[in-house]
Amino acid sequence: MREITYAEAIREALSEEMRSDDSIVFIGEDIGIYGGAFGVSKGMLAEFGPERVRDTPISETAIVGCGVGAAMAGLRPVVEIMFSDFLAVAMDQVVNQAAKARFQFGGQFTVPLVIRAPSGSGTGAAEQHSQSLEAWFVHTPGIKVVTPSTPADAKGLLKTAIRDANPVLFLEQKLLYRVKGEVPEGDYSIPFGQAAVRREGKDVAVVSYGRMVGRCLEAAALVAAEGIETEVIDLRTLAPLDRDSIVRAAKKCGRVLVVHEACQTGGVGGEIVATIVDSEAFFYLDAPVRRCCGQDTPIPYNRNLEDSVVPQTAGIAEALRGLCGRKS
Amino acid sequence: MREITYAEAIREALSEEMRSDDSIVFIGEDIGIYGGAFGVSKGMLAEFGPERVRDTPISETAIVGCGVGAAMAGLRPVVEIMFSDFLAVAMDQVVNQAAKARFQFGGQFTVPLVIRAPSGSGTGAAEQHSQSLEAWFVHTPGIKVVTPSTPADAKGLLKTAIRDANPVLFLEQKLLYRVKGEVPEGDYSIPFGQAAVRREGKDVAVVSYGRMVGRCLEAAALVAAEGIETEVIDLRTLAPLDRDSIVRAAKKCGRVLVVHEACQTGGVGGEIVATIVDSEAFFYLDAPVRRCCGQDTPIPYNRNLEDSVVPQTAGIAEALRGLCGRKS
Amino acid sequence: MTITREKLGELYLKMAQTRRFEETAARLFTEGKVHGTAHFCIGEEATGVGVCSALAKEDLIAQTHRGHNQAIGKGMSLDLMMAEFLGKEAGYCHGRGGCMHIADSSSGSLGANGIVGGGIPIAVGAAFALRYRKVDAVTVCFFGDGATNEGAFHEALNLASVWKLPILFVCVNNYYAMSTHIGSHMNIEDISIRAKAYGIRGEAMDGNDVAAIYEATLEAKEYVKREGPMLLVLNTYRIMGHSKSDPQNYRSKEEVEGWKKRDPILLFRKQLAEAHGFSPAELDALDEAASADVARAVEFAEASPEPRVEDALRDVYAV
Amino acid sequence: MTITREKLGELYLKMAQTRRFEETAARLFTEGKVHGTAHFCIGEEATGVGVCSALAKEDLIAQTHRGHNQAIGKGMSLDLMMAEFLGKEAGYCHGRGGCMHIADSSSGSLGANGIVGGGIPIAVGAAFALRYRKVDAVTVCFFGDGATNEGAFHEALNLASVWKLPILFVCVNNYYAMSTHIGSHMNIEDISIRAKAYGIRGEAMDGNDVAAIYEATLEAKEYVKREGPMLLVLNTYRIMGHSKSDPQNYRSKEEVEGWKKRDPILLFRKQLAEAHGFSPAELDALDEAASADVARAVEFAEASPEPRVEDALRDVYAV
Ligand SMILES: Cc1ncc(C[n+]2csc(CCOP(=O)(O)OP(=O)(O)O)c2C)c(N)n1
Ligand SMILES: Cc1ncc(C[n+]2csc(CCOP(=O)(O)OP(=O)(O)O)c2C)c(N)n1
Ligand SMILES: [Mg+2]
Ligand SMILES: [Mg+2]
Repeated sequence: MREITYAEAIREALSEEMRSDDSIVFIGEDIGIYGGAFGVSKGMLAEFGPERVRDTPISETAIVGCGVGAAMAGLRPVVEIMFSDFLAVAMDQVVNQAAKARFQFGGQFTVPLVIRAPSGSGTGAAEQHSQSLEAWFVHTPGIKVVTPSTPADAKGLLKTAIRDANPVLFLEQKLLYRVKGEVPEGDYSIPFGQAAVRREGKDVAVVSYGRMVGRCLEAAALVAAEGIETEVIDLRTLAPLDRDSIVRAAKKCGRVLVVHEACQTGGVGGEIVATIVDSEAFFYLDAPVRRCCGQDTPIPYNRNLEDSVVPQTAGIAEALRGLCGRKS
Repeated sequence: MREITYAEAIREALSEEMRSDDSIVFIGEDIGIYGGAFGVSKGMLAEFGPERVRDTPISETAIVGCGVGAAMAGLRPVVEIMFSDFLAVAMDQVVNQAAKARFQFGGQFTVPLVIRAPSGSGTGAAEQHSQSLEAWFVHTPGIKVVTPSTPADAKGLLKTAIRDANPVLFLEQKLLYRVKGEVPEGDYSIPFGQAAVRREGKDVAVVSYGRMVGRCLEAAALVAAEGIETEVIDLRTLAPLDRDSIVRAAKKCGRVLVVHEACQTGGVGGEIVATIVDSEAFFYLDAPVRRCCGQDTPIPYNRNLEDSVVPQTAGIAEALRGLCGRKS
Repeated sequence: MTITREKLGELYLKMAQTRRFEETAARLFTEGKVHGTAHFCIGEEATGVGVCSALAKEDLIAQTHRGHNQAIGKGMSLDLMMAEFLGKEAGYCHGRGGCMHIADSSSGSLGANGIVGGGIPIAVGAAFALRYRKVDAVTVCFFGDGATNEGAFHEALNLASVWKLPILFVCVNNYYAMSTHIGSHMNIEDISIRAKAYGIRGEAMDGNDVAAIYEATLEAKEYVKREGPMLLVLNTYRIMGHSKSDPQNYRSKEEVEGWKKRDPILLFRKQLAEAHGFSPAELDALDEAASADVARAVEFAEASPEPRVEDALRDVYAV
Repeated sequence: MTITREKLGELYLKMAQTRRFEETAARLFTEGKVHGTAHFCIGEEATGVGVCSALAKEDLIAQTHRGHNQAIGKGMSLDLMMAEFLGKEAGYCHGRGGCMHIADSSSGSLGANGIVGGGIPIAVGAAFALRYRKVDAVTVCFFGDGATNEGAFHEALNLASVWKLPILFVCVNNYYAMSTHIGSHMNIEDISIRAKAYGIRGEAMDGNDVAAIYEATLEAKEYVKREGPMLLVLNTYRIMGHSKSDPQNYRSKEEVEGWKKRDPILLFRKQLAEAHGFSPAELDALDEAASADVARAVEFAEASPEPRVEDALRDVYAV
């Protein structure tokens, strides 16, 4: 199969959907001629024109709010927030408006809005451009949260997001934009709430999502050489959360490591652990469920410091060994 | 000891601190002649005058931002956000500015800012005025989070918050404002990160905070009649989190129920469960750790619906019985 | 332009309905029948009624927390409004929203918002959607004087201007944001000056003259379709407290009494009698109709069932 | 007012240092020595240098992401700036912030902000603190044309106006927000009009005339101490791309070339020579001093140690 990058896969999904559905409009800062801060929308202005690919002033509240209103009035807007950190600037519109409009109006409106936003550290962009904020939104009923880890998933999940009748926060993984992978041509979609088993194993299960999935697979390969067989679960969407797959993997392996880039305290990892512990998997556990997550700190600028506060392959491997009672 | 309300206790703490420290200023919407939406600051304008008790336009971003800047420039501002839901409007200033200023500037500045905000449901104020949003901030390194459950704690913890060199989010429990309790006169403070054991027990531990502590105590009393001895832990502050007390209670009882009003998914409960499971307490557990938390929904207006989506005493009691293997 | 006699009667009736609706709601509070809060627009009826009576069904409105006049102006049902106020399943939002979130997709209300200023960007998005879909309709966005200090106001007006959208921004200036007088929350006397920051037209006018507001709206509708956004400031006064718990210690009795003399319903009654030949009997009949309508709404609402607890999580997500 | 010869030399030197600093930083990027991004103000040097050179040590500034001229204008050390740029422990923020977060409490910089508009309310708070503490100093808050479309701008200016704070808002209008020309992000030609929305003084001027900016700032300082906030718009141009990855496909070469002819350093050099009797040798000496200063800064920065990984969590909280 042909290989394209994660960024290209996103562009392809959005472009294909826009070709087949006139009610989709695309709104954001510098998405037009500039092609977006990460080049995701390169060429789209030329194809779809300025009425559908709409540059905005620097006004995140207005951007998201405009998306909410346009969705309530019959369109299917896709809005881009240039860095997911800037969701904080538009937070009211995301959580108090988009996520609540349907419920508080008794179901009179649907809000088929997609908010795309690049997430994560690793680019030396420091504290205000490097956060992983998915936990805030997983804790916000009314919005769905998607964190694709491969180009193929990015395409298929974005299509599902665009077709969903609810607000969807689509968190793109900044460091994956240039990563290539096999992506089917043409139309396909990937359902929400279905985790993928990226590697089968029986000794220990790693539950992760987004860009950390790659590192988990690397770590799994490392410890495989030492005889530890790791199952790697990629959640793909965090809301809805595929609790069944989490529980199944925990029962199968009896040992679970949760890995995410976001700060550990208060992160989605806690929900995953609680899901396991409050299920029948509890009775299958051979060891405490452990987390290997971002440290509880803003992301520093310096590259060494930056690397030191988010999970690295070696650290994940070490945690796997620890869980399996091996010393390195 | 004399009894005063939770609201009075907060006013007393703030007033006493303002009397002894000129660098404290108090900023917010309608906190002056109006006395605040919940009457917390009644009379304070008369005592401290308009230079220190400062009404603002409806501009939450400017209010919090102004607090950040004033703190960086040598004051100890206390700002009031009328409902904690409106923190979303000021989210950038809270998480990207207040919480990060010290770290990103390499420790050059301190930000001794207190943000007071009423939290929770139960007043028929519906979706946008009833949320319990503590989890967002527990997941934000650089800010502390306080959730007092009694008038005496409210006073002592607010004093600690004001004297802290870091930003502190002080989440007042709306439904406790008029509740009376014994409160010492004069100066005292309660350290952060120290949970309180509100009731001793050995069969099951409930870990909770804020207004749910009262309901947990009621539930504990109910099941005590049936022979279940419940230990009730009130966390008091969520960041820092007293993990030792959580682990201690889990080891002691072997059964743990986590209770909070906030939506269950992605709530602080997950962190509490993970704390237990990733500690030596794991080996003492006699049953899965369970959560009895708010449902994953915005808070509806209708009173019955509203009650039905947050934990009630009966539901907590039922969960305790379930954990202890009793049928009601 | 001359307003038809029928329209004049409609304007009066809607104002009377609004007044009676709120007086009744206040009584229901006192009787302990309401769990929640409400914000009354008594004294400001001419604003929402005047503006919304000039709109077509396809035109959209975004309401404020103080918007019973806006809803009634747009033709919403008193029965369903009252049922919502009492949290009943038959209410507009099936008891989920209460009167701070009244909405009606069928009569073109995008809903009231509990976040001051929160509805303004949403209205801009709706205006964009109408234009994009080539619907020949305008969007009207209401907000208060206090709301114009929110960042959302600024971003939304700027975006609407840059995109030249057919939207009428209506600022209901009642001189107070809760307890805060406009003189302490902004440093300009005429809010319509804020239009200059966006390069759009701004006008201020008497907010207690319902007929003039109606006519101004008709004109403004044509203007915004042709030229893009406009800011219309209606200067009026909130006679009641901010919400039911307001101590009202921030203003003088004299100030309130002064404005009561400019009660928009009294003013209009006089105008109808003196300039348009409405007889006292005719006007009394309209008042009585309003009372009867509201009484029926209360009956309807009280007879309606409560929402079922089993349905509590309905509509968190669309399926 | 006449500027002393010494001050004129200082203005020139600081502009030259800024230019050389950024040219050098760009080279370090190309050499792969930098992990991160940077925003250059080449072409805009007169703004930050002119304004900040008119400030006293006690005066505070809030910087933007494009603020090397602001920092150097305020007297910050090239060594520590360069060390920060390279992420070293000796940098202003000990390598934690990088050049998007350069700050210096000792010379009165509240720091640069990575959130467009995020620093504006913070500056207002600082201005309040200074007045409250009876410090006779002003706060200067920098932001770009694009930032004036953020809600934070609006709320902050309104609050500062209502509280009549001694703060000078300086809008560095370089006609672009990233790729978006001012004509597509606001519907007014003169940004200083936005001052009217807050009832404060607004002025716009040539942002490439460093001496005029310096003098205007001296006057503005007195004004804001006496009368409260003022908005000063400096019209200039960003010669380089927005950041290192900018394709620059949104503007014509001719436009850029046109502005290059108005390079503020060239303009000032000419003015110094023609009107103030600076000899070519004198000016060359200043250029050389600037180069030497920057070269020393690079040496210092490169020789500085990396932060220690063990210290990664230092300063998350103050203890
Ligand atoms: C973001 C936000 N801040 C504060 C409030 C609390 N609040 C509700 S109404 C109100 C006053 C609004 O004033 P204005 O916009 O003039 O409208 P009015 O109430 O006078 O009709 C305030 C402060 C809120 N609901 N939302
Ligand atoms: C809240 C926020 N939105 C968007 C960005 C991305 N961004 C960084 S600089 C910039 C352009 C800013 O334009 P302007 O204010 O004119 O300043 P300039 O870059 O021209 O100096 C943008 C969009 C950001 N950093 N923060
Ligand atoms: Mg008002
Ligand atoms: Mg610019």
